[in-house]
Amino acid sequence: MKVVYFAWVRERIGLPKEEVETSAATVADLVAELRTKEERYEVAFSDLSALRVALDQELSDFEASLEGVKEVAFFPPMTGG
Amino acid sequence: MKVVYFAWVRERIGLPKEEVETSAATVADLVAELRTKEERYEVAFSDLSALRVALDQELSDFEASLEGVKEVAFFPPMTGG
Amino acid sequence: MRILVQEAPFDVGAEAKAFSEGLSASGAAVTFTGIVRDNAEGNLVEMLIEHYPGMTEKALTKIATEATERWDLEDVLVIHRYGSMKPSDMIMMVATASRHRVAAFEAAEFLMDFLKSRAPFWKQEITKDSASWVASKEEDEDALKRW
Amino acid sequence: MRILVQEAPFDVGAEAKAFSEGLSASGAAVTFTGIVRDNAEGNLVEMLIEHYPGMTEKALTKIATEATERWDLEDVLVIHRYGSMKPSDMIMMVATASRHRVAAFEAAEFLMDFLKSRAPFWKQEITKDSASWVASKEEDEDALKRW
Repeated sequence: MKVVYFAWVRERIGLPKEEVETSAATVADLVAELRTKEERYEVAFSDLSALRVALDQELSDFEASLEGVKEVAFFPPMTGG
Repeated sequence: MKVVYFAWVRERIGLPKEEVETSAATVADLVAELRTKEERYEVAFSDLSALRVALDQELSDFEASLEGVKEVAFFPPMTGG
Repeated sequence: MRILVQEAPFDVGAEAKAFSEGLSASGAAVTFTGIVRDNAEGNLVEMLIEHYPGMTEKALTKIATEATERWDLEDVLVIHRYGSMKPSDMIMMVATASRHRVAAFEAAEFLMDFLKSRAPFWKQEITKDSASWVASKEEDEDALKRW
Repeated sequence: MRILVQEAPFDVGAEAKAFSEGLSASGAAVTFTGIVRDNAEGNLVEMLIEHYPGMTEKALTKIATEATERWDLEDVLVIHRYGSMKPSDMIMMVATASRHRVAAFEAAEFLMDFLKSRAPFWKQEITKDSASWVASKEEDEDALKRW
Protein backbone atom coordinates (compact mmCIF):
# COMPACT_ATOMS: atom_id res chain seq x y z
CA MET A 1 0.00 0.00 0.00
CA LYS A 2 1.24 3.47 -0.90
CA VAL A 3 1.28 5.90 2.02
CA VAL A 4 1.84 9.60 1.36
CA TYR A 5 2.46 12.51 3.72
CA PHE A 6 2.06 16.26 3.32
CA ALA A 7 3.09 19.48 5.10
CA TRP A 8 4.36 19.01 8.68
CA VAL A 9 3.37 15.32 8.68
CA ARG A 10 5.81 14.84 5.80
CA GLU A 11 8.46 16.86 7.65
CA ARG A 12 8.07 14.93 10.93
CA ILE A 13 8.17 11.55 9.26
CA GLY A 14 10.99 12.71 7.02
CA LEU A 15 9.71 11.40 3.69
CA PRO A 16 6.91 12.24 1.24
CA LYS A 17 5.78 8.68 0.54
CA GLU A 18 6.57 5.02 1.14
CA GLU A 19 5.33 1.54 0.35
CA VAL A 20 3.93 -0.13 3.48
CA GLU A 21 3.28 -3.87 3.86
CA THR A 22 0.20 -4.10 6.01
CA SER A 23 -2.88 -6.17 6.71
CA ALA A 24 -4.52 -3.37 8.72
CA ALA A 25 -8.30 -3.42 8.34
CA THR A 26 -8.92 0.26 9.04
CA VAL A 27 -7.03 3.56 8.90
CA ALA A 28 -6.84 3.52 12.71
CA ASP A 29 -5.21 0.05 12.58
CA LEU A 30 -2.67 1.32 10.04
CA VAL A 31 -1.87 4.33 12.24
CA ALA A 32 -1.37 2.00 15.24
CA GLU A 33 1.07 -0.09 13.18
CA LEU A 34 2.99 2.97 11.93
CA ARG A 35 3.30 4.41 15.46
CA THR A 36 5.20 1.31 16.59
CA LYS A 37 7.68 1.59 13.71
CA GLU A 38 9.85 4.47 14.89
CA GLU A 39 9.84 7.49 17.18
CA ARG A 40 9.24 9.92 14.27
CA TYR A 41 5.96 8.16 13.41
CA GLU A 42 4.93 8.25 17.06
CA VAL A 43 5.54 12.03 17.03
CA ALA A 44 3.71 12.61 13.72
CA PHE A 45 0.65 10.61 14.80
CA SER A 46 0.55 11.68 18.46
CA ASP A 47 -2.58 13.84 18.04
CA LEU A 48 -5.04 12.38 15.54
CA SER A 49 -7.43 15.33 15.98
CA ALA A 50 -4.77 17.45 14.22
CA LEU A 51 -4.64 15.05 11.27
CA ARG A 52 -6.77 14.37 8.22
CA VAL A 53 -6.76 11.29 6.02
CA ALA A 54 -7.59 10.64 2.36
CA LEU A 55 -8.14 7.21 0.81
CA ASP A 56 -7.40 6.99 -2.91
CA GLN A 57 -7.49 10.80 -3.01
CA GLU A 58 -10.90 11.17 -1.34
CA LEU A 59 -11.23 12.66 2.15
CA SER A 60 -12.10 9.95 4.66
CA ASP A 61 -11.75 9.25 8.39
CA PHE A 62 -9.80 7.06 10.79
CA GLU A 63 -12.61 4.52 11.17
CA ALA A 64 -12.74 3.81 7.42
CA SER A 65 -11.94 0.39 5.97
CA LEU A 66 -8.76 -0.04 3.92
CA GLU A 67 -10.26 -2.81 1.79
CA GLY A 68 -9.33 -2.24 -1.84
CA VAL A 69 -7.51 0.99 -1.03
CA LYS A 70 -4.29 1.62 -2.96
CA GLU A 71 -3.20 5.00 -1.57
CA VAL A 72 -3.52 6.43 1.94
CA ALA A 73 -2.59 10.06 2.61
CA PHE A 74 -2.03 11.75 5.98
CA PHE A 75 -1.85 15.52 6.36
CA PRO A 76 -2.83 18.43 8.62
CA PRO A 77 -6.09 20.36 8.15
CA MET A 78 -6.02 22.09 4.78
CA THR A 79 -5.29 25.80 4.42
CA GLY A 80 -6.04 26.69 0.80
CA GLY A 81 -7.71 29.74 -0.66
CA MET B 1 -38.12 76.07 -7.26
CA LYS B 2 -36.65 73.65 -9.80
CA VAL B 3 -38.70 70.47 -10.20
CA VAL B 4 -37.20 67.54 -12.13
CA TYR B 5 -38.74 64.29 -13.35
CA PHE B 6 -37.23 60.96 -14.37
CA ALA B 7 -38.23 57.76 -16.18
CA TRP B 8 -42.01 57.28 -16.60
CA VAL B 9 -42.77 60.29 -14.39
CA ARG B 10 -40.89 62.41 -16.94
CA GLU B 11 -42.75 60.71 -19.80
CA ARG B 12 -46.19 61.17 -18.24
CA ILE B 13 -45.63 64.81 -17.40
CA GLY B 14 -43.97 65.34 -20.75
CA LEU B 15 -40.95 67.31 -19.64
CA PRO B 16 -37.70 66.65 -17.76
CA LYS B 17 -37.75 69.77 -15.58
CA GLU B 18 -39.53 73.02 -14.93
CA GLU B 19 -39.47 76.08 -12.68
CA VAL B 20 -42.43 76.09 -10.30
CA GLU B 21 -43.65 79.08 -8.32
CA THR B 22 -44.89 77.70 -5.05
CA SER B 23 -45.27 78.45 -1.36
CA ALA B 24 -45.90 74.77 -0.52
CA ALA B 25 -44.58 73.91 2.94
CA THR B 26 -44.03 70.20 2.32
CA VAL B 27 -43.51 67.83 -0.60
CA ALA B 28 -47.08 66.59 -0.16
CA ASP B 29 -48.34 70.19 -0.46
CA LEU B 30 -46.32 70.64 -3.66
CA VAL B 31 -47.73 67.42 -5.11
CA ALA B 32 -51.27 68.59 -4.26
CA GLU B 33 -50.62 71.85 -6.13
CA LEU B 34 -49.12 70.11 -9.16
CA ARG B 35 -52.05 67.67 -9.39
CA THR B 36 -54.46 70.58 -9.88
CA LYS B 37 -52.39 72.03 -12.74
CA GLU B 38 -53.23 69.64 -15.55
CA GLU B 39 -54.50 66.15 -16.27
CA ARG B 40 -50.99 64.80 -17.03
CA TYR B 41 -49.83 65.77 -13.50
CA GLU B 42 -52.90 64.10 -12.02
CA VAL B 43 -51.95 60.92 -13.91
CA ALA B 44 -48.28 61.06 -12.95
CA PHE B 45 -49.01 61.60 -9.26
CA SER B 46 -52.07 59.33 -8.97
CA ASP B 47 -50.24 56.68 -6.90
CA LEU B 48 -47.69 58.15 -4.52
CA SER B 49 -46.65 54.71 -3.28
CA ALA B 50 -45.13 54.17 -6.76
CA LEU B 51 -43.09 57.39 -6.50
CA ARG B 52 -39.91 58.48 -4.77
CA VAL B 53 -38.75 62.01 -4.06
CA ALA B 54 -35.34 63.62 -3.66
CA LEU B 55 -34.70 67.07 -2.17
CA ASP B 56 -31.54 68.78 -3.38
CA GLN B 57 -30.37 65.38 -4.66
CA GLU B 58 -30.90 63.51 -1.37
CA LEU B 59 -33.61 60.87 -1.03
CA SER B 60 -36.44 62.17 1.13
CA ASP B 61 -40.16 61.58 1.65
CA PHE B 62 -43.50 63.24 1.01
CA GLU B 63 -43.83 64.59 4.56
CA ALA B 64 -40.54 66.51 4.34
CA SER B 65 -40.37 70.30 4.57
CA LEU B 66 -39.43 72.30 1.47
CA GLU B 67 -37.83 75.08 3.49
CA GLY B 68 -34.56 76.11 1.84
CA VAL B 69 -34.92 73.44 -0.85
CA LYS B 70 -33.82 74.46 -4.36
CA GLU B 71 -34.45 71.26 -6.34
CA VAL B 72 -37.20 68.68 -5.98
CA ALA B 73 -37.07 65.45 -8.02
CA PHE B 74 -39.85 62.92 -8.60
CA PHE B 75 -39.19 59.46 -10.01
CA PRO B 76 -40.19 55.79 -9.79
CA PRO B 77 -38.36 53.32 -7.53
CA MET B 78 -34.79 52.99 -8.75
CA THR B 79 -33.62 50.01 -10.79
CA GLY B 80 -29.84 50.27 -10.98
CA GLY B 81 -27.20 47.58 -10.77
CA MET C 1 -12.23 54.80 -3.25
CA ARG C 2 -13.09 55.35 -6.89
CA ILE C 3 -16.60 56.16 -8.19
CA LEU C 4 -17.18 56.38 -11.94
CA VAL C 5 -20.50 57.26 -13.62
CA GLN C 6 -20.03 57.17 -17.36
CA GLU C 7 -21.71 56.55 -20.68
CA ALA C 8 -18.66 54.85 -22.20
CA PRO C 9 -18.01 51.12 -21.92
CA PHE C 10 -15.38 50.03 -19.40
CA ASP C 11 -12.90 47.15 -19.56
CA VAL C 12 -13.78 44.76 -16.74
CA GLY C 13 -10.46 42.93 -17.10
CA ALA C 14 -8.33 46.06 -16.93
CA GLU C 15 -10.35 47.38 -13.99
CA ALA C 16 -10.13 44.10 -12.05
CA LYS C 17 -6.39 43.88 -12.70
CA ALA C 18 -5.69 47.50 -11.71
CA PHE C 19 -7.82 47.13 -8.60
CA SER C 20 -6.12 43.96 -7.33
CA GLU C 21 -2.62 45.10 -8.25
CA GLY C 22 -3.14 48.38 -6.40
CA LEU C 23 -3.60 46.59 -3.06
CA SER C 24 -0.89 46.26 -0.42
CA ALA C 25 -2.60 44.96 2.74
CA SER C 26 -5.50 42.86 1.45
CA GLY C 27 -5.78 39.10 1.22
CA ALA C 28 -9.16 39.17 -0.52
CA ALA C 29 -10.64 41.05 -3.48
CA VAL C 30 -14.22 40.58 -4.69
CA THR C 31 -15.71 41.93 -7.90
CA PHE C 32 -19.29 41.97 -9.09
CA THR C 33 -20.12 42.67 -12.73
CA GLY C 34 -23.66 43.43 -13.91
CA ILE C 35 -24.37 42.37 -17.49
CA VAL C 36 -27.30 43.20 -19.80
CA ARG C 37 -29.37 40.02 -19.95
CA ASP C 38 -31.89 39.28 -22.67
CA ASN C 39 -35.53 39.57 -21.55
CA ALA C 40 -37.86 36.62 -20.97
CA GLU C 41 -39.14 36.79 -24.57
CA GLY C 42 -35.59 36.75 -25.95
CA ASN C 43 -36.17 39.83 -28.11
CA LEU C 44 -34.31 42.59 -26.25
CA VAL C 45 -32.79 45.02 -28.74
CA GLU C 46 -31.44 47.64 -26.36
CA MET C 47 -31.27 48.53 -22.69
CA LEU C 48 -31.49 52.25 -21.97
CA ILE C 49 -30.35 53.50 -18.59
CA GLU C 50 -31.46 56.93 -17.41
CA HIS C 51 -29.86 58.54 -14.37
CA TYR C 52 -29.94 61.73 -12.30
CA PRO C 53 -26.68 63.56 -13.01
CA GLY C 54 -25.23 64.97 -9.82
CA MET C 55 -27.36 62.93 -7.46
CA THR C 56 -25.99 59.67 -8.91
CA GLU C 57 -22.40 60.44 -7.93
CA LYS C 58 -23.52 61.64 -4.49
CA ALA C 59 -25.62 58.54 -3.85
CA LEU C 60 -22.86 56.14 -4.96
CA THR C 61 -20.26 57.97 -2.87
CA LYS C 62 -22.55 57.80 0.15
CA ILE C 63 -23.14 54.07 -0.27
CA ALA C 64 -19.43 53.34 -0.79
CA THR C 65 -18.47 55.51 2.19
CA GLU C 66 -20.93 53.66 4.38
CA ALA C 67 -19.36 50.36 3.26
CA THR C 68 -15.90 51.56 4.29
CA GLU C 69 -17.31 52.55 7.70
CA ARG C 70 -18.92 49.17 8.27
CA TRP C 71 -16.10 46.96 7.02
CA ASP C 72 -12.32 47.21 7.14
CA LEU C 73 -11.76 47.80 3.43
CA GLU C 74 -8.50 48.76 1.78
CA ASP C 75 -10.27 49.95 -1.36
CA VAL C 76 -13.67 50.23 -3.05
CA LEU C 77 -14.47 50.70 -6.74
CA VAL C 78 -17.89 51.47 -8.25
CA ILE C 79 -18.42 51.92 -12.00
CA HIS C 80 -21.93 52.40 -13.39
CA ARG C 81 -22.83 53.21 -16.97
CA TYR C 82 -25.85 55.06 -18.33
CA GLY C 83 -27.21 55.42 -21.85
CA SER C 84 -27.66 52.74 -24.50
CA MET C 85 -26.48 49.16 -24.07
CA LYS C 86 -26.90 45.87 -25.93
CA PRO C 87 -27.38 42.35 -24.53
CA SER C 88 -24.09 41.02 -23.05
CA ASP C 89 -22.73 44.55 -22.49
CA MET C 90 -21.35 45.28 -19.03
CA ILE C 91 -23.60 47.70 -17.14
CA MET C 92 -21.62 48.19 -13.96
CA MET C 93 -19.11 46.71 -11.59
CA VAL C 94 -18.11 47.02 -7.97
CA ALA C 95 -14.91 45.80 -6.33
CA THR C 96 -13.96 45.53 -2.68
CA ALA C 97 -10.74 44.52 -0.94
CA SER C 98 -10.10 43.56 2.65
CA ARG C 99 -7.74 41.50 4.80
CA HIS C 100 -10.31 38.71 5.03
CA ARG C 101 -12.74 37.19 2.58
CA VAL C 102 -15.91 37.60 4.65
CA ALA C 103 -15.55 41.40 4.81
CA ALA C 104 -14.84 41.65 1.08
CA PHE C 105 -17.88 39.51 0.18
CA GLU C 106 -20.24 41.24 2.61
CA ALA C 107 -19.19 44.73 1.52
CA ALA C 108 -19.68 43.85 -2.16
CA GLU C 109 -23.17 42.47 -1.46
CA PHE C 110 -24.01 45.55 0.62
CA LEU C 111 -22.90 47.84 -2.23
CA MET C 112 -24.99 45.90 -4.73
CA ASP C 113 -28.09 45.82 -2.54
CA PHE C 114 -28.02 49.58 -1.96
CA LEU C 115 -26.97 50.43 -5.50
CA LYS C 116 -30.01 48.50 -6.82
CA SER C 117 -32.60 50.52 -4.90
CA ARG C 118 -30.89 53.68 -3.65
CA ALA C 119 -28.88 55.00 -6.59
CA PRO C 120 -30.91 57.00 -9.13
CA PHE C 121 -30.80 54.75 -12.19
CA TRP C 122 -33.80 53.59 -14.20
CA LYS C 123 -33.65 50.81 -16.77
CA GLN C 124 -35.80 50.70 -19.88
CA GLU C 125 -36.02 47.62 -22.10
CA ILE C 126 -36.41 48.28 -25.82
CA THR C 127 -37.67 45.59 -28.18
CA LYS C 128 -38.58 45.91 -31.86
CA ASP C 129 -42.05 47.15 -30.98
CA SER C 130 -42.05 48.23 -27.35
CA ALA C 131 -40.23 50.25 -24.71
CA SER C 132 -40.93 49.36 -21.08
CA TRP C 133 -39.51 50.59 -17.81
CA VAL C 134 -38.11 47.78 -15.67
CA ALA C 135 -40.21 47.49 -12.50
CA SER C 136 -38.44 47.50 -9.15
CA LYS C 137 -38.61 44.19 -7.30
CA GLU C 138 -39.95 43.79 -3.81
CA GLU C 139 -37.10 41.37 -3.11
CA ASP C 140 -34.60 44.14 -3.88
CA GLU C 141 -36.21 46.42 -1.30
CA ASP C 142 -36.35 43.51 1.15
CA ALA C 143 -32.63 42.84 0.57
CA LEU C 144 -31.79 46.12 2.31
CA LYS C 145 -33.27 44.93 5.59
CA ARG C 146 -30.46 42.53 6.35
CA TRP C 147 -27.90 45.33 6.68
CA MET D 1 -16.59 24.81 -15.83
CA ARG D 2 -12.85 25.37 -15.79
CA ILE D 3 -10.49 24.14 -13.04
CA LEU D 4 -6.81 25.08 -13.18
CA VAL D 5 -4.14 23.97 -10.69
CA GLN D 6 -0.84 25.48 -11.67
CA GLU D 7 2.50 26.74 -10.43
CA ALA D 8 2.62 29.63 -12.91
CA PRO D 9 1.14 33.06 -12.15
CA PHE D 10 -2.18 33.89 -13.80
CA ASP D 11 -3.51 37.20 -15.10
CA VAL D 12 -6.55 38.10 -13.00
CA GLY D 13 -7.62 40.79 -15.49
CA ALA D 14 -7.45 38.50 -18.53
CA GLU D 15 -9.27 35.74 -16.64
CA ALA D 16 -12.03 38.07 -15.39
CA LYS D 17 -12.49 39.51 -18.87
CA ALA D 18 -12.57 36.13 -20.64
CA PHE D 19 -14.99 34.78 -18.03
CA SER D 20 -17.47 37.64 -18.29
CA GLU D 21 -17.24 37.91 -22.08
CA GLY D 22 -17.91 34.19 -22.44
CA LEU D 23 -21.36 34.51 -20.86
CA SER D 24 -24.60 34.64 -22.82
CA ALA D 25 -27.43 34.21 -20.29
CA SER D 26 -26.06 35.74 -17.08
CA GLY D 27 -26.82 39.10 -15.53
CA ALA D 28 -24.30 38.71 -12.72
CA ALA D 29 -20.67 37.65 -12.48
CA VAL D 30 -18.73 37.50 -9.22
CA THR D 31 -14.99 36.99 -8.82
CA PHE D 32 -12.93 36.38 -5.72
CA THR D 33 -9.16 36.78 -5.77
CA GLY D 34 -6.90 35.54 -2.96
CA ILE D 35 -3.71 37.56 -2.50
CA VAL D 36 -0.57 36.80 -0.47
CA ARG D 37 -0.76 39.12 2.53
CA ASP D 38 2.21 40.04 4.69
CA ASN D 39 2.23 38.36 8.15
CA ALA D 40 1.48 40.17 11.42
CA GLU D 41 5.17 40.92 11.98
CA GLY D 42 5.50 42.43 8.50
CA ASN D 43 8.49 40.26 7.59
CA LEU D 44 7.08 37.67 5.21
CA VAL D 45 9.65 36.80 2.54
CA GLU D 46 7.84 34.00 0.76
CA MET D 47 4.66 31.94 0.87
CA LEU D 48 5.10 28.30 -0.12
CA ILE D 49 2.02 26.32 -1.06
CA GLU D 50 2.19 22.53 -1.06
CA HIS D 51 -0.59 20.47 -2.62
CA TYR D 52 -1.58 16.87 -3.33
CA PRO D 53 -1.29 16.40 -7.11
CA GLY D 54 -4.21 14.39 -8.42
CA MET D 55 -6.41 14.83 -5.38
CA THR D 56 -6.34 18.63 -5.72
CA GLU D 57 -7.98 18.58 -9.16
CA LYS D 58 -10.54 15.99 -7.99
CA ALA D 59 -11.43 17.96 -4.87
CA LEU D 60 -11.82 21.27 -6.75
CA THR D 61 -13.92 19.62 -9.45
CA LYS D 62 -16.15 18.08 -6.80
CA ILE D 63 -16.65 21.41 -5.01
CA ALA D 64 -17.35 23.27 -8.27
CA THR D 65 -19.75 20.55 -9.44
CA GLU D 66 -21.65 20.75 -6.16
CA ALA D 67 -21.95 24.53 -6.63
CA THR D 68 -23.48 24.04 -10.09
CA GLU D 69 -25.97 21.58 -8.60
CA ARG D 70 -27.03 23.95 -5.81
CA TRP D 71 -27.25 27.16 -7.84
CA ASP D 72 -28.29 27.94 -11.39
CA LEU D 73 -24.85 28.87 -12.72
CA GLU D 74 -23.93 29.50 -16.32
CA ASP D 75 -20.21 29.05 -15.61
CA VAL D 76 -17.68 28.46 -12.84
CA LEU D 77 -13.93 29.10 -12.86
CA VAL D 78 -11.41 27.98 -10.22
CA ILE D 79 -7.69 28.74 -10.47
CA HIS D 80 -5.32 27.82 -7.63
CA ARG D 81 -1.55 28.09 -7.65
CA TYR D 82 1.00 26.08 -5.72
CA GLY D 83 4.73 26.63 -5.17
CA SER D 84 6.54 29.82 -4.23
CA MET D 85 4.81 33.21 -3.99
CA LYS D 86 5.73 36.67 -2.72
CA PRO D 87 3.57 39.19 -0.84
CA SER D 88 0.97 40.78 -3.18
CA ASP D 89 1.08 37.82 -5.59
CA MET D 90 -2.28 36.34 -6.56
CA ILE D 91 -2.75 32.86 -5.03
CA MET D 92 -6.07 31.88 -6.51
CA MET D 93 -9.35 33.07 -7.96
CA VAL D 94 -12.87 31.82 -8.39
CA ALA D 95 -15.56 33.21 -10.67
CA THR D 96 -19.27 32.44 -10.86
CA ALA D 97 -22.01 33.62 -13.21
CA SER D 98 -25.75 33.40 -12.88
CA ARG D 99 -28.93 35.13 -13.99
CA HIS D 100 -29.25 36.84 -10.62
CA ARG D 101 -26.76 38.37 -8.22
CA VAL D 102 -27.72 36.40 -5.11
CA ALA D 103 -26.91 33.05 -6.75
CA ALA D 104 -23.58 34.33 -8.10
CA PHE D 105 -22.55 35.71 -4.69
CA GLU D 106 -23.67 32.66 -2.73
CA ALA D 107 -21.97 30.21 -5.09
CA ALA D 108 -18.69 32.16 -4.92
CA GLU D 109 -18.80 32.16 -1.11
CA PHE D 110 -19.62 28.45 -1.08
CA LEU D 111 -16.66 27.71 -3.37
CA MET D 112 -14.33 29.74 -1.15
CA ASP D 113 -15.54 28.18 2.09
CA PHE D 114 -15.04 24.64 0.79
CA LEU D 115 -11.83 25.41 -1.04
CA LYS D 116 -10.34 26.74 2.24
CA SER D 117 -10.87 23.55 4.23
CA ARG D 118 -11.58 20.77 1.74
CA ALA D 119 -9.02 21.19 -1.05
CA PRO D 120 -5.58 19.71 -0.27
CA PHE D 121 -3.41 22.83 -0.08
CA TRP D 122 -1.08 23.73 2.79
CA LYS D 123 0.47 27.16 3.22
CA GLN D 124 3.87 27.77 4.75
CA GLU D 125 5.13 31.25 5.68
CA ILE D 126 8.83 31.84 5.21
CA THR D 127 10.58 34.74 6.94
CA LYS D 128 14.32 35.50 7.08
CA ASP D 129 14.78 33.10 9.99
CA SER D 130 11.72 30.86 10.18
CA ALA D 131 9.37 28.63 8.22
CA SER D 132 5.97 27.96 9.77
CA TRP D 133 2.91 26.11 8.54
CA VAL D 134 -0.22 28.25 8.57
CA ALA D 135 -2.69 26.82 11.11
CA SER D 136 -6.22 26.11 10.01
CA LYS D 137 -8.81 28.36 11.64
CA GLU D 138 -11.79 27.13 13.57
CA GLU D 139 -13.88 29.84 11.88
CA ASP D 140 -13.05 28.33 8.47
CA GLU D 141 -14.36 24.94 9.58
CA ASP D 142 -17.41 26.65 11.12
CA ALA D 143 -18.05 28.48 7.83
CA LEU D 144 -18.96 25.16 6.18
CA LYS D 145 -21.92 24.67 8.48
CA ARG D 146 -24.04 27.33 6.85
CA TRP D 147 -24.24 25.41 3.57
